[in-house]
Amino acid sequence: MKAHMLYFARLRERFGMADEHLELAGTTAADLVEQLRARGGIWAEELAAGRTFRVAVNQDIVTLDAVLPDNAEVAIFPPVTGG
Amino acid sequence: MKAHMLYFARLRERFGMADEHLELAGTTAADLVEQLRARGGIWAEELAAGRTFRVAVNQDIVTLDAVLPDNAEVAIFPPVTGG
Amino acid sequence: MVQTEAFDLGAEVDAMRQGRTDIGAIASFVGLARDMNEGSGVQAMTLEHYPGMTEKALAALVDEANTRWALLDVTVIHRVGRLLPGDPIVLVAVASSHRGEAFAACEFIMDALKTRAPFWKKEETPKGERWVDARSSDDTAAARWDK
Amino acid sequence: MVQTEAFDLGAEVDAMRQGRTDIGAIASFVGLARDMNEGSGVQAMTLEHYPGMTEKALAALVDEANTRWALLDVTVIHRVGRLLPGDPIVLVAVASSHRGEAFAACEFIMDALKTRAPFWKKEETPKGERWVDARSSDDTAAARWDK
Repeated sequence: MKAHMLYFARLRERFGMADEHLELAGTTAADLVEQLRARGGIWAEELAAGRTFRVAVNQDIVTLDAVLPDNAEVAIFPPVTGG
Repeated sequence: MKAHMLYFARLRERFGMADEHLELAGTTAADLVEQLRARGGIWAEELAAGRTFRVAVNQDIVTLDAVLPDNAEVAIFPPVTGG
Repeated sequence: MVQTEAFDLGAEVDAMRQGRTDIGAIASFVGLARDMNEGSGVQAMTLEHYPGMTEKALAALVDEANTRWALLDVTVIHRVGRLLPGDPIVLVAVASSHRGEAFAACEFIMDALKTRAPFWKKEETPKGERWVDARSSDDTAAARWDK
Repeated sequence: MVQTEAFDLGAEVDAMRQGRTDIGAIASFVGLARDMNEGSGVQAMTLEHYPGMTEKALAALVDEANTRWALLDVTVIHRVGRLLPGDPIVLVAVASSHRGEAFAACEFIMDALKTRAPFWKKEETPKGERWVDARSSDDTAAARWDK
């Protein structure tokens, strides 16, 4: 299972990348977040359990129990502040 | 006690006049309305107890118990329908 | 505030924000003459008002809005005279730091104007002329703001 | 719907009403960049968004508004890129037969946009750059519309 990751705003800056391609170890959004946290450093810090971030799969916001389809576009970003 | 009467919209058309000068027989807005009703005909009809109309004294809406100052500008008109 | 000529929403709102950087929100409303009312076609309408009291009533509405909310600017324009379907009748624009106050004040002014400002509409329909009756829905809308 | 260029409120509203006579009410909102936020001066801001999802999210908001209220037309424009204090950021305009629906839908779209559309603001202040934090007041405003 592959995913195309996108990062926006503060998270894009902290992670030092706007996107990357990942081979997924698990099946849900929670598994994916755990996989990124396991990188340690800024990833563990920004995606820690107490931090607020949003996950969108194929451009729809999902909860962490969402199952990821193959080749999903998965975005992780801070709460939105437009308007 | 004198009053300068103004009539607007449907009432102006029904009464056949936009304004007139009156010598008041009483002291309140209710007395004034009674004085006009006593003319009979269209006046009695349009100002009958069940009909809805507004009275403004010197350009402020008042209730019928309002005491009229001398030389007041007194307007009688239907409920407003602007905007 | 009361005029026979058309108004320009864009120009009015631009005038509000020109040269200032403290406005975060401008809520505005334009009321237009419709071709249909209470089931019959409207070919034109004529707006009558009470000169003098109109200005006083509109100024009182704006004062009350300024008391209830923190506003930076308010514009109210109401047309009178003969108007055709599609013509703009009334404009209310409210500037504030925050959107909640701008929206609330703009809607309050429109609701209060409908019941407190001395304007009357006469419609021309295929069956002849008729004065528009006040709507109980307007009283209900205005009463929402009573505390 | 998403653009870097400025928009023209007057032109957008005129385009809505042009050639039609069934619109009775147009409620509109313009959000502007302020020179002050959370107590410090803002010299400029940059708006980032998620291309693709933004358009999808805005279209979903408009669809939801059309389901909830009887609307005749809706326009939503959101700018991205670098903006200065006083610059317009977002425009929402809603046309309906009646004003209550136009106001409600316009405010709903703004409230929902603030929490559901993927835009992020970064401010330039005398102390450096900072990403704007989401406001709990925006969540509260958006939650008003939940049934």
